[in-house]
Amino acid sequence: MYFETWSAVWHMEGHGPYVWGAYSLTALVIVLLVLSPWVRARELTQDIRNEQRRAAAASALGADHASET
Amino acid sequence: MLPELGTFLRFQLQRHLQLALRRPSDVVGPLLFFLMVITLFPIGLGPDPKVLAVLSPGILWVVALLSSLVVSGRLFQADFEDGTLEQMVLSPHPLALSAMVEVFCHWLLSGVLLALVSPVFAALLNMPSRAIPVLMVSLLIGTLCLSLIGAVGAALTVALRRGGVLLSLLSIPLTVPVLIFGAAAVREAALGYDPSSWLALLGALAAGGCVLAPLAIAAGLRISLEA
Amino acid sequence: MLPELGTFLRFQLQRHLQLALRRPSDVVGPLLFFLMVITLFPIGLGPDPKVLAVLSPGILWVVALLSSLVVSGRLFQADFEDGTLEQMVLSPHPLALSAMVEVFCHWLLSGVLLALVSPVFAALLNMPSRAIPVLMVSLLIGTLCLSLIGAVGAALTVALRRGGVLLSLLSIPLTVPVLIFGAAAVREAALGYDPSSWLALLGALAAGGCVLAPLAIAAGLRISLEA
Amino acid sequence: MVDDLLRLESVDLDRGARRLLTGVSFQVRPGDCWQMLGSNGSGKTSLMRTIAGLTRLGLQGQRICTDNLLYQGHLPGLKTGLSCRENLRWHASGGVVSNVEKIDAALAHVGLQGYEDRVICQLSAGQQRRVGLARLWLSQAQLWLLDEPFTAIDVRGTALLEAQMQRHCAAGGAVVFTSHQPTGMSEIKILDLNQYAA
Amino acid sequence: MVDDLLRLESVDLDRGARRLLTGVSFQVRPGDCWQMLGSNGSGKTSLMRTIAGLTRLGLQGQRICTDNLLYQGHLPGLKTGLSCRENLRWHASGGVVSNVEKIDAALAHVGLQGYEDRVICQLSAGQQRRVGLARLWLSQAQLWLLDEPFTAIDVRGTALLEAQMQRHCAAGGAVVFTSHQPTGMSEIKILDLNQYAA
Amino acid sequence: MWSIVHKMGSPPWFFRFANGAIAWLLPIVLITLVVGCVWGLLIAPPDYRQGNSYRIIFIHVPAAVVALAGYYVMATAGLMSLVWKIKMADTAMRALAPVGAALTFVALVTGSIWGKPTWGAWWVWDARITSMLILLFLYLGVMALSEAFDNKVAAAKACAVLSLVGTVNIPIIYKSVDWWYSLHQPASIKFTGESAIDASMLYPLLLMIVAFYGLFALSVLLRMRTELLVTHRQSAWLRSELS
Ligand code: HEM
Ligand SMILES: Nc1ncnc2c1ncn2[C@@H]1O[C@H](COP(=O)(O)OP(=O)(O)OP(=O)(O)O)[C@@H](O)[C@H]1O
Ligand SMILES: Nc1ncnc2c1ncn2[C@@H]1O[C@H](COP(=O)(O)OP(=O)(O)OP(=O)(O)O)[C@@H](O)[C@H]1O
Ligand SMILES: [Mg+2]
Ligand SMILES: [Mg+2]
Repeated sequence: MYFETWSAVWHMEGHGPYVWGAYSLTALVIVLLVLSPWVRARELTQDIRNEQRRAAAASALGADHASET
Repeated sequence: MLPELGTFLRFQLQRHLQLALRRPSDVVGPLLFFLMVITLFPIGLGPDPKVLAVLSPGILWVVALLSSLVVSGRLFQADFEDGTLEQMVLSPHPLALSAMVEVFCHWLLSGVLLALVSPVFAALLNMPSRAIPVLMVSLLIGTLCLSLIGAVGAALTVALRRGGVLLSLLSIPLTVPVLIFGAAAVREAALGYDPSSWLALLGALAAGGCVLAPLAIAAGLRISLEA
Repeated sequence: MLPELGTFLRFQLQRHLQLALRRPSDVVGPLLFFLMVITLFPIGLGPDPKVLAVLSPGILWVVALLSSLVVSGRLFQADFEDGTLEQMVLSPHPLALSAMVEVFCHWLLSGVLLALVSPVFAALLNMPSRAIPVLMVSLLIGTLCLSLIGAVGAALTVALRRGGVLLSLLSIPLTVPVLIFGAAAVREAALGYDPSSWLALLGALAAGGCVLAPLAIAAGLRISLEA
Repeated sequence: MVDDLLRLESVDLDRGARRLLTGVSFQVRPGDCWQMLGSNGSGKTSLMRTIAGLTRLGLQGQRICTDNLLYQGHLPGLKTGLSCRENLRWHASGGVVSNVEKIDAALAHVGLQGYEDRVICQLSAGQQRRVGLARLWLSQAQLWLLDEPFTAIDVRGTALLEAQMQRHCAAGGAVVFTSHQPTGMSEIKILDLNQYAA
Repeated sequence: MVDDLLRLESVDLDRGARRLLTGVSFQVRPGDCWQMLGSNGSGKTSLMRTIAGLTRLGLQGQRICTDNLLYQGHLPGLKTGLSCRENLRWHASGGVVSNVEKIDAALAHVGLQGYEDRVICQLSAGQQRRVGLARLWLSQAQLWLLDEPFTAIDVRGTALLEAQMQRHCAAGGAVVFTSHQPTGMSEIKILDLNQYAA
Repeated sequence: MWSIVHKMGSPPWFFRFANGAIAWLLPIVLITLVVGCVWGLLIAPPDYRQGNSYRIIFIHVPAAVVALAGYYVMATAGLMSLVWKIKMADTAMRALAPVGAALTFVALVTGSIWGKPTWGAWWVWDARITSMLILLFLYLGVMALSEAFDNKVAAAKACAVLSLVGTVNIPIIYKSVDWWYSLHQPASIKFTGESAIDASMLYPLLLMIVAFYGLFALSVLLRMRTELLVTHRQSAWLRSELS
């Protein structure tokens, strides 16, 4: 490791805010880029599975029961 | 007499904003457009920050004028072509009012938006930061004047196929004072002088316009329909 | 195979010119607009002739670009709305050709006209007279490129309800090289250097555009009709 | 005596230097349903727009007309980018109605149930005309001026419209409409403009 | 054997996710005159535009169609700022005819003699439609696709158009048209799209 | 070769492929990103002229490189969708534009943050920077166009045409911006152009470039998979795939 102390890592000889600002912004974009489709896909899969389960339950219980729900 | 006038105006406003803002990109679009047009100037004029700083009041005002006039020229075109104008004339509410709602929406979506984001553009062009509040105020008032002038021209020309030249000849000179006052206010502020007299002149123009333009617009629309 | 192609193209050309010349405001309007915007710069920058002379190539080119884009955005709008586009697609003649006639007319009435009157604007901005022929040539070639680019954007957005802003978003980035080459040619000429390499680049752009743009325009128009 | 909603007395109508109609006289009383006939270009639209006060063509003679009217002409008066409901809401706000239920009911009357949120440009030609005509179920106007209301409307739709027009007349309103087709309405009064051609 | 000008074999038509029509089959031979029927929004215009190749809606099944066709839809295809003659000249140049006499003759056929130099926007609604339909007297196309050709046309004009359509069929052409009104033409074949609604 | 292309064009096959690829890519990307960042931020020595602010290079350059490459990938997808009518290419194009735009945005923002300590200004109109801004506009244009159409098929075709036109123009745009004001106007600011970059900095940079390519592929695949879930919601293969 190049730096002696953690505060030096933070400070980076005065360039700390720039470097850490740039890295954190990038991290934010990366997280959004990966997370947003991930979450959406999970919601969708969950949705489709639920629908399937409902359909399966309905067919298992018989048509007249399903029509009540 | 017309208890439902408020409802009518609210729906009129809502309808115009809905029409303009169907999608989120409709709000971002005009801002991106301004950004792109601003980008063209350094590309055309060269990247020297000092030159850009001097030019920035003029550049920002040209862009404001361009976007305002280009859009307001066709302000009533769609209404004329699809028959909405007929219905506006026949409605029990005063034509001047419903037309003004349209002008107001146009101003909200072009002028006010531009004024609000203008600090970003000012920074891109290295404009001194002390001029930025003045820039915003001058754009806010000035674009209202431009919208009113453009609307008068649009109302008179909406049904015309010939003679449009005459009317653009008439309405273009009307916009020149707006540009002179607006750019001068920002330039003065950038140089550290007091811009308030220029702003006052702009304000007077806007106030006069708000009183007189509705009458001219309504008259123009009626004439256009009867042609 | 299509012996009447020549006749068709002639009528197509004639029709467009007639249509445009019926409404002289469409022809004179952009020029007037151009003039107004040009006169704004001395107002915005202060009338120092030396500053203006240095900046004039950039100013003229940026304004030319904007006015060309503004007009070309509605290139196919009327045809789409009144059903002419349908008939163009169904006609035995290639769509790319008949659309190109339209682009060509647009260029004749906006670009060529602008190039012809540009010496007046150059004089207003104190541009050195040795640069004026180069200005005219560069505008002549450059506006053809701009019309082609604008037409591609117009073809893609013609069926969209709020095509106006979108069109600029699509086409402005593509016009950057034209602006750079055009402004550079005039600037070089104003400084007394040889602008021919820049003009050659512009010419190459125009030639490439004339070959490729028709395909993109025809594809865009078909897509728009199907939407 | 009931007041006339509309009265023309030996009216002449000019378009520029050309005289279109001479000596037209007719009066519309509450309960009347008038069909204007006339070949293409005979001046039906011109006369109707003049009655509505939209155009001030060279008109000689006396014209008295109520202000409380609804005009639906060749142009739809609809924003193609807005939905059916949004369009009608604006039209209705000119009158009194503005709550969504009445608007949806009007759309259902013209057979557009389920289309309330569809934007106009995604409707067929006849469906677009129907949206405009849904105003007949919303309007409080006494005199309706309808220029070719049956254009692009199918057989069932035509019957619906005719029934609504007759209901309006029965309720003390009046209708003046143009159509080239004979209609299935009873007690209709005919104004043949070809008679008055100049 | 005479070749079919148009043949659809169990065609399905979709608009986006929505199926409009299923299993449409019909063939148009030279001499045929087909009237498409169907309530508003049943898919007449969509089918006709797909036949003409203007839209590529989700179409399953076989479609064979001649290239030599004339399509006149809901939109007029006229420039309102140009005169009748100028407009038709451009349309005709797509085919072969381009001399002024033939164009003036076509305008006379649709009852617009004397209006040749009038700009379109100064014509009545029906007169404007007539200018568009004057193409029927100029076209060399074998298959005519006409979407509601009788809109805004008066009784005499309708008879004129029907006669021209029958003349075209007798000469070995074919016509497919839509109309909500029954026509006075003999030997007409009916395609009722309501049957094929999905 | 053709069979592979056609297999990739089939949604069920692609869905399975995307699932597998995402499962592999996610850990790889995470590890390379973390290792690269730690190496670049903590281990690598500072630049002798710029000091520690140069550490931004480890995200700035990879983002810029991948953003540029992304446009060509998008145009290739456009070509495939227009010429060979491959359905998945449509989906790919709509997924590529936002990812490319995000990376371009990262390159722009990190660059302008880097500019403040180095040049003393957030923004200068340098050739590289200007052309990157134009690239952002191109991406945003494709995104806006695809959003503006109601009809998804037409949207994909329109975007394909636009991105092909854009590809023809990209080299021209880059060349022209490079020549911009280069002849007689002294360019006020130049990049430190020397490629003789020390190995201690080069290795983490290369690692980060790999990581960003992986990230690009990962987020595009994620978006395409989500799109498939939306568009093929009713289809039998998707239901059997999920159960
Ligand atoms: C908004 C500002 C900036 C933008 C848009 C930008 C954009 C770019 C681009 C497009 C590249 C090319 C990547 C490639 O080779 O494919 C790049 C590389 C690079 N940039 Fe930036 N940059 C910006 C600011 C800076 C600053 C302030 C510095 C440092 C002083 C810098 C240093 C570098 C270096 C060292 C490279 C890699 C060397 C090379 O390939 O030539 N950049 N940048
Ligand atoms: N652009 C569009 N986008 C989406 N749906 C549409 C579009 N145009 C029409 N539709 C729908 O497709 C269906 C068929 O429309 P089409 O225009 O083919 O009907 P049509 O039979 O011609 O009706 P009409 O008699 O009213 O002319 C309608 O239900 C309509 O709502
Ligand atoms: N804007 C105009 N300028 C000049 N003349 C016009 C204009 N509009 C219509 N005309 C002429 O006035 C006459 C009457 O037109 P009008 O539109 O009133 O006819 P109409 O009876 O409604 O016909 P249609 O059945 O075709 O709708 C026509 O001969 C037409 O040519
Ligand atoms: Mg009429
Ligand atoms: Mg139809």
